[in-house]
Amino acid sequence: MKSIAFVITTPPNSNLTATAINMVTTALTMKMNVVGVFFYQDGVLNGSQHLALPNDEYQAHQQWQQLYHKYNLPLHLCATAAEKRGLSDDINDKHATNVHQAFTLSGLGELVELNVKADRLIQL
Amino acid sequence: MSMLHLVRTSAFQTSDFEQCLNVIQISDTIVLLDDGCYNLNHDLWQQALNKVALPALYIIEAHAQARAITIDKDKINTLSLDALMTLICETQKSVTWQ
Amino acid sequence: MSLVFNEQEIATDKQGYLINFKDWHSDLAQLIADQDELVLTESHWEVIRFVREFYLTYNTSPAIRALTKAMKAEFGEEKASSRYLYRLFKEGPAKQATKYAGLPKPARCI
Amino acid sequence: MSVTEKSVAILNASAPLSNANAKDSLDIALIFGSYEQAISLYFQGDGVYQLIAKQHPELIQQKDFLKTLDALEFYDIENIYVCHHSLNQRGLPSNFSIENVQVLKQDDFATSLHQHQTILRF
Repeated sequence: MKSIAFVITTPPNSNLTATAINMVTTALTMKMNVVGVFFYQDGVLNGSQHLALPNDEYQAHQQWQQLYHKYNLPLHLCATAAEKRGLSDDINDKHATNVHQAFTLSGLGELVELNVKADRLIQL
Repeated sequence: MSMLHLVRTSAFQTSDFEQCLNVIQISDTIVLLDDGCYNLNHDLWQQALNKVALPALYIIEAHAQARAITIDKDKINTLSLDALMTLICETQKSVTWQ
Repeated sequence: MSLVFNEQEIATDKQGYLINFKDWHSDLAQLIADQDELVLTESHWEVIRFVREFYLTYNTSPAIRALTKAMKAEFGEEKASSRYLYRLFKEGPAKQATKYAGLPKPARCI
Repeated sequence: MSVTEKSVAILNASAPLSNANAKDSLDIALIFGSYEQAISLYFQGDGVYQLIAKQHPELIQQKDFLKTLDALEFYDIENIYVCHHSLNQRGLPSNFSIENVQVLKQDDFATSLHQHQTILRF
């Protein structure tokens, strides 16, 4: 079975993100080896702790969080892209953290690693 | 080396699909998903049919249905997400047009 | 946050990097290094001048591998290893040398 | 083919100034270069505008990251390809802000792109 990594560049309120979540979920359900998801550009907004969508709309961020809990799926936010968009995981100041704990701030080097580890890198 | 083209935008709005067709090779595969589904009814679709064989042209069924796009079996095949993930694994590489 | 230099106040961010790289002066480098209790030697200066020149030319600070590659052309093999650079700048040459050179903090990614 | 030989292509399709695609793509190119990964850059569509000389991003409050393209050699990024068809469409000549750029006819551009295992497009 091939291993797969994903790069996500769309924000939680885009329907393209719903497609991406469905593809990642499908891969996991099919027991494919998903080595990680790297969020870049507006994709990092999926990791915000403070997202609040109306109850009758698609809860993209909750879907990611569930994938993390259910499958231990590594979710990496590009640190620079995150900081540019007001997201921080300041370890010295717990109150300053606004990244959900399912996500990790990582350097772009993590994307290089994922590309090396995975047989397929899919950009969505 | 066969390539999978994931087309996610409408050619009525961007030139992504046109650029895709400019680099496509005969052994490649095209999948229309998201707004890319609208390309089925774009003039450029004829080019896609000329450049690769019909068995290598796909549309995500749910994405087409969601947009009330009628699927003409002479122009394209339908695909589920399960089948898409299998296709991704079977094809050596992919490029996303979005 | 700020530094006082020649009776002028120079704005820095909370980690001590200059807000405006044009505010930099070569006498300012040691003042910034004082905060890390580091005395700059000629070896440090070679790197500091180098990263500043790199930034002025390319509008970006060099990542460590690019730095060693470019240093090799200028100073030869023995000064072009990351081990040599880390010995000079213990917190990381990219992070530290750019700070003393008055450049923006390199992106955390790089 | 072993994983270490996996080569990466970055397909640049966006004009440089109005959105961050070009800059974000360059950051990725530099990091793959830093990690000594085999990487090639392709410019197609509006992406070809990234290579035009004498642009002045600072006039519109944009950092001149185009100068950074000159540093690609320090990151061992030497394979840079431009789509001839895209240049033609835009009435652009084949001279660029950086050296080492190869202009490829559509078919050669396609063949070259197909040689990589990972393709990212911005």
